Amino acid sequence: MRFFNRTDSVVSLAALALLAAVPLLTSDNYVLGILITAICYAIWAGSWDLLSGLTGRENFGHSLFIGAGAYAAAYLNTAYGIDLGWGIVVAPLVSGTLGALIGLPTLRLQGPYFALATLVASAIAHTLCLLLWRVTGGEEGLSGILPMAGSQSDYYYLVLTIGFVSIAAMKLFALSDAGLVLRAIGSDEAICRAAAIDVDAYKITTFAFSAAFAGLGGALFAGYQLTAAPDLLSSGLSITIVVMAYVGGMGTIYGPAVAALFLALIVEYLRGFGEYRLLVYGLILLVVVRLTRHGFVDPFWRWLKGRLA
Amino acid sequence: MTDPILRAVGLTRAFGGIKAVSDVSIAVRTGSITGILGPNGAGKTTFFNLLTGFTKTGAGEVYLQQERITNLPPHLLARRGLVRTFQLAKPLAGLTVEETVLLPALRVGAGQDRRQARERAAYLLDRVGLAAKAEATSESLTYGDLRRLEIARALMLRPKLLLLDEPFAGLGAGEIETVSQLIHEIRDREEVTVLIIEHKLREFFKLVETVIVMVAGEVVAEGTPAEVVKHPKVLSAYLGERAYEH
Amino acid sequence: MAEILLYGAASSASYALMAVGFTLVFGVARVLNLAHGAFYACGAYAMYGFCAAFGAAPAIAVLAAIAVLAAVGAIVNRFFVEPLRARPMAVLMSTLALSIVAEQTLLITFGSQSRNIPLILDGPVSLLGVRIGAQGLLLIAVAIVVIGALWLFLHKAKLGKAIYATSQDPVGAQLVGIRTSTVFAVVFAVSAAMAALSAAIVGPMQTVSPEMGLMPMIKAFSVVIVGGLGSIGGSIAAALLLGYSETIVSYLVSTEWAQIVSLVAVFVTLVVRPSGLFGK
Amino acid sequence: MQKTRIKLAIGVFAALSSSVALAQTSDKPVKIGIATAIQLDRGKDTVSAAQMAADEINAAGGLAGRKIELVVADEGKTTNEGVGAINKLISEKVDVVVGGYNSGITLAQLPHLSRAKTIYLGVGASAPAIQDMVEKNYAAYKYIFRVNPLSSIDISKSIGDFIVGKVYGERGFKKVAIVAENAKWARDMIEPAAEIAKAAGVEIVFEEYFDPATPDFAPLFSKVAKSGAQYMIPMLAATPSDLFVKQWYDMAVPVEMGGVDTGSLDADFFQRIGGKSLSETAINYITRAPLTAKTIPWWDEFVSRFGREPQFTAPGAYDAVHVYADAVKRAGSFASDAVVSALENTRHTGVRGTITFDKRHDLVAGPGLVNALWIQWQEGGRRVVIWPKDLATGPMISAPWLKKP
Repeated sequence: MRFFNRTDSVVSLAALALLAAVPLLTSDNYVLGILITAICYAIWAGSWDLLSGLTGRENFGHSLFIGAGAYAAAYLNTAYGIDLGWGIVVAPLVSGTLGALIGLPTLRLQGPYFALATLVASAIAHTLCLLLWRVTGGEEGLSGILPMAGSQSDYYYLVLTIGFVSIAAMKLFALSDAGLVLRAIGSDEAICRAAAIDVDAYKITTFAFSAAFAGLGGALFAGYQLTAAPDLLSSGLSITIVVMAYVGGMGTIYGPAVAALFLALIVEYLRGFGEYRLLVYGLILLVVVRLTRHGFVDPFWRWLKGRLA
Repeated sequence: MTDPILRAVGLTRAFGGIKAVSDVSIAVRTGSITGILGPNGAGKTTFFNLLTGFTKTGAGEVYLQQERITNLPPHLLARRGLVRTFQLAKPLAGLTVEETVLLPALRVGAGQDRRQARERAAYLLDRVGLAAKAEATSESLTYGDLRRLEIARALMLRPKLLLLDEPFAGLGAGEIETVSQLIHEIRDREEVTVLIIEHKLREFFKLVETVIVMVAGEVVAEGTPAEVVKHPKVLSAYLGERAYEH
Repeated sequence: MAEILLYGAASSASYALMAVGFTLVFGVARVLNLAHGAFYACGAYAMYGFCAAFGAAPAIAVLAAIAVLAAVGAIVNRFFVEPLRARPMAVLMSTLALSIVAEQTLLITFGSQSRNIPLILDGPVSLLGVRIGAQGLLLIAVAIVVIGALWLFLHKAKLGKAIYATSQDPVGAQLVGIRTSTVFAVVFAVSAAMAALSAAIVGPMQTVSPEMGLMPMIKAFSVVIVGGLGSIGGSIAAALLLGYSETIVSYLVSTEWAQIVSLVAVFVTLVVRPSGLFGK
Repeated sequence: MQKTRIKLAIGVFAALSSSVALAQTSDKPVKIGIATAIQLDRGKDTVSAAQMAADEINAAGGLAGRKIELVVADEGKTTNEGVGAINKLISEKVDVVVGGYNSGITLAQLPHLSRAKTIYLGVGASAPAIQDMVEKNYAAYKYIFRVNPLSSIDISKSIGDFIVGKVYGERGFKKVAIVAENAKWARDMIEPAAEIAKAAGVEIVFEEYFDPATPDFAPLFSKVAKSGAQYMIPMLAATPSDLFVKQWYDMAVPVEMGGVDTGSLDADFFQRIGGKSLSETAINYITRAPLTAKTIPWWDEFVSRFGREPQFTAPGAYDAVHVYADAVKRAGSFASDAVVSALENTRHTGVRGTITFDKRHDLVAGPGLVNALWIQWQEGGRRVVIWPKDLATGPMISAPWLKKP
C-alpha cells in the first residue's frame, strides 16, 4: 500500500485551503454555483478514471450513473419529501447497483465494444427517462427540490468536503494493491486469471464503485441545481467527461479531476460566447487525442515536481 | 504407483464440427515432469486450455488429486495449486518486476501479509536470476527474462502442478538451458509436478520423463521418450526419419 | 400489409445505404468511424449549398454533394485516422472529435434554423394500393443499384479485389504489393459518398439541421453491429431486419416505442454476440 | 379623527420617502436581465423586443428618471446552462428578469430566483407547473409571473373551444384524430381539450403518441387515414415540424390538420418548406391583426427595425418590460416586494391584449383580455386568423387534395 508522497499531500491540502477560502471572499451564488458545478465534474471525471483509467475499459455512458444518482435524490425529495441529505447517501447505492448490473453483461467486451455498449445503455436510459414521464417528469425533469438547511456557502462546503474526500479515497484505491491488480487486468486478463485473481469480480466491483461515486456527484449536483433533468443522462455529458479524463491523463484519478475542475471553470468563462463552447471542446479533443494516455495534467505535475525538487 | 496428481477422462471439445480434442484420457504421475508432444494443430493448446479452465469442455472430466475440477474457472484452479503459464510471455504494463511476481499475493483474500509476500518474492526472483531487476518495469525485460519471470510468478502461488505452455518458445540455446535447468530444480526442491507442452525436441527429450504424443486431437502414444520415439504412428505423423537422428 | 412491405423497404434502404458505408470502413480499415453521422449531415448541407446558393437542379446537386464528401472522406482518413492507426481508441476519439467540430461548425455557419432541400421526385405515387412518396421509391431503387454496384466492384474490379483482400488480411495484402493506404483512402471516400447520397435522398423527406446526423449514425451502428462488423451481407440483412421491425412496431404497437427497438437490439447483440450475426 | 390623521401622515411620509428613494438612485441604470437561448430565433426576438420597449421608455425620460439597460445571459439548451444564466444575472444585481422559452429550464431556475427575491416575467414557457409554485409556496415564489404565451390550462381550453366551435361546429367534422409527441407538456395540454370535445359530441376516433425522433411518419399517417378521422390534431414541440408537415403534404394524407405546432409559428415556415404547410392551422399568439390598437404599429416597427416577422416570444418580452415599468411607477419603488404587489393588480393593454394576472400570477386569458389565435397558412404564405370568430380575418380553407365541391 503506497500512500501519497509528501509534495502531493502538501499541494493538494493547499488547493483545498484555497477552495475553502472562496466563500469568505464572496457569497455570490453565481461564483459558488460555478465552483460547485466544477467540483461535481471533478468527482465525475475522477470516478470515470477509476474504472476506465485503470483497466483501460473506456466507459462512454458515464452519464447514466450521474443521472441515476441525481434522479434518485430528486425523486426521494420531490415525491416523498425525504431530505436531500438522505438522497446524497442513497444515490451512490442506486448508481452503484446499476453499475454492477450494467457491468455484468458488458465488462467482458473488448475496448471499442465496451465503449459502444455503455454509450447505447445511457441512450436507452435517456429515452426511457423521456418516455416514462409520469415518474421522471419527462423533458421537464424533477424540479422543486427543497434545498438543504443552511446557506449556499454551507452547501458549498459540504460539496467541497465530499468532493475532496471522494477524490482522495479513489486516489488511495488506485495506489493500493487493488489499483495495481486493476492495472494488471487492464494489461492482460489471462495472466491475472492464471494468477488466481477473480478478474470479473474485480471489474464489476470497480465499475460499481465508479458508478457509485458518479451517482454521489449527481446527487450533489441536483442538490445545487434543485432539479434533475434529462440532460444529466445525455451522451454529450459522457463525452465531455471522457475529454476531461483524456486531458487529465488516464489512470491517475487526480489528473482527470483537476482537468475537470479547470475545464468546467473555463467553460463557464467561455459563457460569453456560448455558441463556440462545444466547438472549443471538439478542438481540444482533436489535439488531446494525439497525445498518449497521459494527457496534460499528470505529465505537467511530474515535470513541475522535478523542477521543484 | 502413487495416485496421479491430475487425471483427464474422455476429454472432448469440438469447434464448429471439427474435434480439436477427441476423447483424450491421461494421468500425470505426482512429482513427474511429463510432456505433451505433437505437431502444430494437434490440439495440444486446446487440451491445455481445457485442463486450465480457459476453454469450456465439450465432454469428459478432469480430476486434481481426486477432486473433480471440470470447467472450474482459472482463478479457482490457481488457488487449488493448478497454475499455468502462457505461450506468449507478455509483460504487465506499468508494473515493476517485483510487483508482477507479487501479483498473486496482492489479491483480496490472498491471506499473505505483505512482509512475508515480499520475502518470498525476493527469494523467487533470486531463484530465477532476476533479483537485480526487481525494481525495473517489466516492459524493459528480454524475452528470456519474461519467461523466467512468468515461472517466478507461478511459483508465488506454491503450485502443486505447474503447466508450462511452450516454455522454450522464442528462447536462444543458452536461455533454453537455463530455463530447463530451472524446471528441474523446481521439481526437485519445490515438490512441484510439471506438465509441459513443447515442440523443441532436443531439450524436451532431455527434460521430460514421460511423453504423451497427440496427433489430430487424439493420444497416439505414451511412454518414456525412448519408447515413444520408436512408435510407428509418432514417426510417420511427426518426427520423420531424419529429424530424430542428429 | 402492403404498407408495411413498402414503408419497411424504404426505411431499410436508408439504413442499408448508411450501414454498408460504415461497415465497409470497419471491415477494411478496422476503424469505427464516429464521424459517419457528420458525413451524412455535411452531405445534406452540401446539397443545400448547391441548391440554394448556386440554384443547381436537385439531381446535379446530389452528384456534387457526393463528390465533395468523397474528397472529405479521403482527407479525414489521411489526416485524422492514418496518423493514429496504431491506437484503435484514439482513432475512435479522433473521429468523435471530428463529428463534434463538424456539427458545431454547421451550427455556427448555418444557424440552428432547420433548412430544407428539394425532392428529386415530387408527389405521392400509389403502388399496390399504397400511397407512398415517389422519393421513397427512388430511395429503394438507388439503394439496390448502389449496393449492387459496390458488391460487383468489390468482387470484380481490380481495385475492388484489392479492397476485399485488405479486408481479409491487411498485412497479407501489403505483402502482395497492395498499397493499403490508397485502399483505405478509397474506402473512406466511398463510405462518405454513400452517406452523402443517403442524406441527399432522405434529407428532403426530413429536415436539414446541424445535429441531423446523430440518429442515422445510431441506426447505422445498430444495423452494423447486429449484422456483424465488417460483413456487408450482414449489414444488408440487419438493415432489412431493423427497418421492418421498426415499421411493424410502429404499425402494430405504437410509434412511441419504435425508436427504442434499435437501441435495445444493439445492446442485446453487443452483449450476447459482439461479432454480430455474420461478423468476423 | 386622531387615527385617520396619523394614517394620513404615514401615507404622505411613505410617498415622500419612496420618491426620495427613487430620486436618490437616479444615476444608476435600471438593469433588466434577459435569460433566453441566444442561438434560437425565439431567443434573439426576445432580446430585440425587450430592447424596443426599453428604448421607448428611455426616450420618454427613462423609468423614474433612470435609464433602462438590458443584461443578456444565454440559457443554452441544458438546465445547467439555464441555472448558470440566472445566477449570473442575479450576481449582476438585475432588478427583474425577462425570458424563458423551455419549461424544463424555467422550472429549474425558479428556486434560484426565489432565493434571490428577483422578479421573473416569463415570456416563452407554458407549463402550469411553473405558476403552481406560486400557489404552493406564495411567500417564496410570489416573484414569478407569466406574461406570455398562455398557461397550458388556457391553451387546452382554447384547443377544446376550437375543435367544438370551428372543426365540429362550422366544418361539421365529427371524427377527430389526436397525434401527439410522447411528452409531459403534450399530455397535460391535450387530455383536458379532448374532454371538452367529447362532452360536445365530438368522437376521438384515433389517439397515438410518438417519439419526437421518429424519422418517418408514413405508418402513423396511414393509420390516421384508415381510422376514418376527418380532422387531425398534432401536438409538436420537440418534433421537427418541417419533417412532419412535409411528409403529411407529400403523402397527401386525406385528413385536414390543425393543432399545436411550435415549429410552424416561425414566420418563414411556409416559404422554407416550399409551401407544403398550405391549409395547416396552428395555435399562435401574435399576428399582424388589430388584437389591440398597438398590435399593427408594433408589428410593422419590429419588421422594419429587425428585418423579420417576430416570433411568439417577442410581444411577450415587449409587454413584460412595459408591465414592469408601470408596476414600478405604481409601486413608487424598485423593492421587489413592493413591485410584486403592484404587478398583482396590473391591467396593461399590451400588444397581444390586456394583461392581468390571477392569484397564481398566471396570465389571464379570455375575451377582452388575451386570447390564443388559430392561424391557418393560406395561398402565398398568408397567415389568416380563422378562430376565435370575433378576431377572424378570413375563411378557413381545405388542403388542395381535399378541395370540397
